[in-house]
Amino acid sequence: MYEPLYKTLYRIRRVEEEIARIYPTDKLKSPVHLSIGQEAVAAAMCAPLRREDIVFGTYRSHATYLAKGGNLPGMLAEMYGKATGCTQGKGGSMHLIDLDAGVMGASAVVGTTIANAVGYAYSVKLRRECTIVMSFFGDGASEEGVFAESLNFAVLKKLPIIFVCENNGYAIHTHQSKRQGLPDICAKARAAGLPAELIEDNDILTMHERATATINSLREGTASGPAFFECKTYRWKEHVGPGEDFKLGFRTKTEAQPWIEGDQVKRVAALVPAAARKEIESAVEAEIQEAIAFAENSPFPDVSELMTDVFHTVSTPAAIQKAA
Amino acid sequence: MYEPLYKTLYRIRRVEEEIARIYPTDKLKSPVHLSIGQEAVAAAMCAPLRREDIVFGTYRSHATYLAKGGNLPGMLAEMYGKATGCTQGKGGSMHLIDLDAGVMGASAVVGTTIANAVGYAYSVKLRRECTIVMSFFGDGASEEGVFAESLNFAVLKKLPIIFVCENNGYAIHTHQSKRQGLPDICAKARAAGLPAELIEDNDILTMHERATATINSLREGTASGPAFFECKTYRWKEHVGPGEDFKLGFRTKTEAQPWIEGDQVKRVAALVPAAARKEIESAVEAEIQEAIAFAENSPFPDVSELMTDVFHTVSTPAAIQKAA
Amino acid sequence: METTLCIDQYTSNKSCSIGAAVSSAKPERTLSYVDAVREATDQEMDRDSSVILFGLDVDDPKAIQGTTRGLVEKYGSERVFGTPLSEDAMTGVAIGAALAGLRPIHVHIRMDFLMLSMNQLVNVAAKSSYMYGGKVKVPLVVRSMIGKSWGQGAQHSQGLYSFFMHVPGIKVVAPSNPYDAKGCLIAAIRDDNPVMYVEHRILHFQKGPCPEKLYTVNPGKARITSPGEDVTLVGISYMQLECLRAQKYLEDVGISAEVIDPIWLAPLDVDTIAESVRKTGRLVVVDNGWTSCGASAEIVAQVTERLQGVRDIRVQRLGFAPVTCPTSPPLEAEFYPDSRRIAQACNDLVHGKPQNWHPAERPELKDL
Amino acid sequence: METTLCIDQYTSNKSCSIGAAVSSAKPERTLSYVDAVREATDQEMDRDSSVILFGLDVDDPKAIQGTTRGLVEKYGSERVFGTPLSEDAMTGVAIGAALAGLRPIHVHIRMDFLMLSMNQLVNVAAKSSYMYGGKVKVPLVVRSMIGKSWGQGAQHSQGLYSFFMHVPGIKVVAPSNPYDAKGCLIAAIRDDNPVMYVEHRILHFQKGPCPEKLYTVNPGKARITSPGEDVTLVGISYMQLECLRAQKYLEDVGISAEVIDPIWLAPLDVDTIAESVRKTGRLVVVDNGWTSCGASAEIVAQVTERLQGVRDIRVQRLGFAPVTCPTSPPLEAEFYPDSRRIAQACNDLVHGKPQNWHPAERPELKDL
Ligand SMILES: Cc1ncc(C[n+]2csc(CCOP(=O)(O)OP(=O)(O)O)c2C)c(N)n1
Ligand SMILES: Cc1ncc(C[n+]2csc(CCOP(=O)(O)OP(=O)(O)O)c2C)c(N)n1
Ligand SMILES: [Mg+2]
Ligand SMILES: [Mg+2]
Repeated sequence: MYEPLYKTLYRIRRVEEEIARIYPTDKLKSPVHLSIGQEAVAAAMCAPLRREDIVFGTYRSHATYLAKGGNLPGMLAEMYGKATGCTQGKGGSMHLIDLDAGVMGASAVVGTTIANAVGYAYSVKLRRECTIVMSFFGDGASEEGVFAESLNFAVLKKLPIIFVCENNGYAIHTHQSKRQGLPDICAKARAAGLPAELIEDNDILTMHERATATINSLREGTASGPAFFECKTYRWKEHVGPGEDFKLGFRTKTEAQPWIEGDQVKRVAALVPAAARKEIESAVEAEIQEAIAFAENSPFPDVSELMTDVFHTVSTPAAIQKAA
Repeated sequence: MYEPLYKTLYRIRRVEEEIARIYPTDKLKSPVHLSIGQEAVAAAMCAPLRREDIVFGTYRSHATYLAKGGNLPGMLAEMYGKATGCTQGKGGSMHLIDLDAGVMGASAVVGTTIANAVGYAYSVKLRRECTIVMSFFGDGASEEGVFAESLNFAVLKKLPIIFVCENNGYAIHTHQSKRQGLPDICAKARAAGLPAELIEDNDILTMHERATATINSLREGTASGPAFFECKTYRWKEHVGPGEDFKLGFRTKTEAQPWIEGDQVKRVAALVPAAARKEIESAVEAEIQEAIAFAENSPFPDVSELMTDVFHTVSTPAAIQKAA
Repeated sequence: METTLCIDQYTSNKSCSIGAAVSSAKPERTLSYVDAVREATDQEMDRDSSVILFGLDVDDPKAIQGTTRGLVEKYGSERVFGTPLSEDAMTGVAIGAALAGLRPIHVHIRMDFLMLSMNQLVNVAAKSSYMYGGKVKVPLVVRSMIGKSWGQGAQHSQGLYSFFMHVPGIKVVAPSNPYDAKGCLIAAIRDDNPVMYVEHRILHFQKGPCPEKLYTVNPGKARITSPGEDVTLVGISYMQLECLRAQKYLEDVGISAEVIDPIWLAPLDVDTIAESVRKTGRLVVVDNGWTSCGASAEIVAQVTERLQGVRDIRVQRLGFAPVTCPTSPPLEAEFYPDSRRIAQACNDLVHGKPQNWHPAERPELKDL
Repeated sequence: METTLCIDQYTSNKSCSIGAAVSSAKPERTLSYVDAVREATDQEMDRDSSVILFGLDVDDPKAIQGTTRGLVEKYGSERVFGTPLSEDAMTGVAIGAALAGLRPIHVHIRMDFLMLSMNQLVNVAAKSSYMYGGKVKVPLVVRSMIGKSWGQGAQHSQGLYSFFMHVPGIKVVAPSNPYDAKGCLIAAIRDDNPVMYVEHRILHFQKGPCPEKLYTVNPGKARITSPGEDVTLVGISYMQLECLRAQKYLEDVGISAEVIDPIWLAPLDVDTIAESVRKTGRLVVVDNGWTSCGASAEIVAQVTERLQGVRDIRVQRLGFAPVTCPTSPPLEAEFYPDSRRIAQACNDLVHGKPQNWHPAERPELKDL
């Protein structure tokens, strides 16, 4: 179990470190919202999911995308604005999607995908599919009205969805306590009627164990309806961009210290036998260098692409064949 | 104490009965959302308020408007679409306002005035005024995102506002249990950080006592910040219009029975000495007939009025005189 | 049941009346707009199990003016359901369900309430196909109703469809009769893109020919509802009715108006309108909304662009008065364009200067 | 401090440059757009204690590109504060505070996020004065920023001001230089009605003359920013800059363009634009948004209505491509109008047919 977790963690961390390294070269054509320091949440929560399960994310979705098995070359090529990107250079870094991996997309407007995930879960339930939907969002998103509205509907219809609040304590530079009268997101979930669990310390093993239990009970039908996790974590880098932001003075390096010491990548690394670790690491490094090369060598989209994809052609076979 | 309460209750009940009586004559030029059966909430909650205190209501605001001391001829003339109406025939029955009485208006879009009331309370606090703001809304309004957002901000800024949810169990024809996964509105208020009280039985005396206590502690400063009341009550008439709606089959007369038997108008009447009661009743009847006559004899607005009031003239003296 | 897809037979033949068009299809059947909407929904839900219907009060006794009557009984409460008062999230839910392959119809009893759904509609529904490089589609239909009169007032009377004409990625349709109500709704449900389907509560009570079979009135085709020579009269949504009445008034002064119903506002059939104006030299657009940055502005601008250098034309826009909708009857009457004022405007335009003609009301036109 | 109200001295004198206008006011001072916005806010908050400033992150280290820098320190956290992520309620809060007599400035780092505020803006702010019979006023300023380039993409790039031009009861202004940024913001703050104040992030870095004293650039007055004879070039928001550059390119082919900045989009100064087109006979409107039902449609429609029968004119609209904004550089470059493509369009219009002129880039115009 440690090995796959470590592979996910290491892969996310290294991909983002590479992105941070390349960023200043102006080769990346997108803003980047790094999740360095927060990888454990996505890694733990997505591990028990199957490929056909669905996740919805945010502009800070590199971790979610990769943890769910999203295609790396497509992700990097997208950041380079290339035609081979996961949205062919149309969406950029804030709208990563990989349908084959069950990554249903991400939004740059905070909170929007929470409702979209609930709608997807409604379809799953209506069609009696065994898919599980997972919605990732931040602490700030819980302040948007759509959060309360979405939770209420998910409970009302007992939908197979797990809400995961990645609480890194900040919305850009503003601490949760400056934004929330009662800074207790689980309390709001419970008031909506959800079972809610707070995981305080970014502990990947606890998160993994709790996620596994919840997902299993949903699969086995011993639980029906939504569940809620609030996972406290910490963003090491600035809100957007490759650097740090401690110099801005809104938070201190001291505050960050315990989180950095508790780095889950290091922790899980220590639990993996050296040989296996080496193997994982060199495989990941190779994959990353390949993906970067792919992105750099890919062409930009042709300008004719500007006008495509606004609309799909009227009525698909899919819709018609259902007739009679 | 019973006498003023009775006067308020009787006045509201009779005004709305008259509206229901006149409605079929086509003289009223507005939809009417009657609160017959729900008068006790507005009567009890507004009684401890002062004239300079502020209430915000909804399209179902006859009771709130009258309980806060709103001008009756202006209200009826408005429903007749007359130039002497409280908005000169521009707003109609769903946008009653009387600034002299601290009635700051009402909206036909569910939930909107909750945020407006919070904003007003922000101004009160910023200016160190002793005004108290009261926001009235229904159980359905609590499902709108703006409800959660507004409560959070009111708690965050410790605003002098009292939220009053008039829970009549229905949004038009749909029961609360069909709309709310966990039909507990107080729980949502508490999760936002508000002290919340549920008053189950439409008991005007309990409501009055609790409202008085809360308002006093706000005035005396022993409490700071918002408070929340969920007052269960019952709508006797159809959602909009003068008739009943039991024949529609979404609710039964049996369900209504206990509420009708517990009629607070009758109840408080019995607590008032016969002579005093007679006096109140005949005074109210006279006032109503006068107001109806006023409305009927008032002129319609001149068509030239169509183009006025879209904008106020740029920069008022008020704004300028504050200079230097 | 009949499931052959049949394309509106006569948007091609632009100048024939709906009656004529349908009479080809055996004994002509008359239906109300409400029943046409209901039947289209019913037939599509029956044909395609991925179609679901929801929105505030769709399953209540009033059944959205009757347009959803009986559907919860027939298709069950999983495919037909009322919702909490949560327009923002429910729009997001509709989009998510569409992403999963369902074809949701989300109903709003008032178009005004769509202002709560703007974020999901403008930032998500309209953009998903493009910003995901065509990887996903959002086959969503949003039905909303415009109110009028009886003190509806400021917040229950708006026709805000121009917002959706502004944003790429959304289609907009505003059928004005039962035939189009059914054909456009079927087309909207089968469309793989978000479609704003705009109804007008006064149109709900209109009756008209409407075939029982399934057929589509497809995006991007306007209809000449009454041919003429002197002036082109474009009437949107309910204003189409007032324009047809105005056309009758104009006959009294010997003016022949060509009345056009754009039906679909996005994509907009400028060809048909411009072709008509090229013939008549005069364009009057009557909208059921405000003119500033409205549908009438777009139509006037496009026709002007098309015909500049081709023919010198005269144009005029009519719409809501540039104020908030009042409730008092005399003010409200002045707020809306009506057939007689439309006729006057056309008459003045044709004569090139204000005429002193104020047609007396012809009550018989009410049933038009 | 200086508190005399001084009205923009030269919207009356339409053809003089801002430099000239300001030089009258002692040694000319240069300020960035960001600092102009900051100074206007500071001076008005100092002058009028009822002015408050809030919105997501207005009090954070980045201080909304610097436009709110230092204000929380100077006026305290009751008059200057960041908010929860709750655009809908916070807009309602702003309206409620305005009803109570405050003059809130509500800031949004992206105009796209205003879609969450539409219900309060369209259904409450715009309507309160009218639907309450003039009994209340809503002196509210909503500042929002349009993004561009560097992969901003679908949801961080929209200029949606035409929505607010459509709805009566709201004013809209989109200043394109530091002088107007300050004067319009002061006018907006002092206005007793809701004003949408639209900024463009690229304009934020523009420097230009800007007097230290308080002055207003009032609603309903456009400015001729560069006089000309052959074609009238109206540039909105950031596109004003591209139009001024296009005007230079056009000089190379001997075409004299009269460039106009509408400044205020509602109320719109059609007089100035129509007067110019009456002279030039040609109108090109370049918008920083989509054309369909956009500001450019309204301007073209109004000018056409004004000049029909007066002069036969030629019109053209340029704006965002009718697609969602892409992130890949080559696609994004194609998405926006730019000075050279604007110049080409004008050249073609003047010659009445497509010319084969593609001006080579003139880098020095960057600093224009
Ligand atoms: C509706 C909306 N409002 C504001 C913004 C600007 N914004 C971008 S990220 C962000 C902070 C979000 O915080 P959180 O939800 O905690 O996510 P995090 O960035 O911490 O992962 C804000 C306010 C936005 N993108 N969308
Ligand atoms: C935003 C919005 N959505 C829907 C409606 C239609 N509508 C009018 S009243 C109502 C029910 C409101 O119920 P509640 O808040 O409980 O108030 P009540 O009518 O019971 O007093 C609805 C859904 C509306 N006016 N506004
Ligand atoms: Mg956060
Ligand atoms: Mg209710």
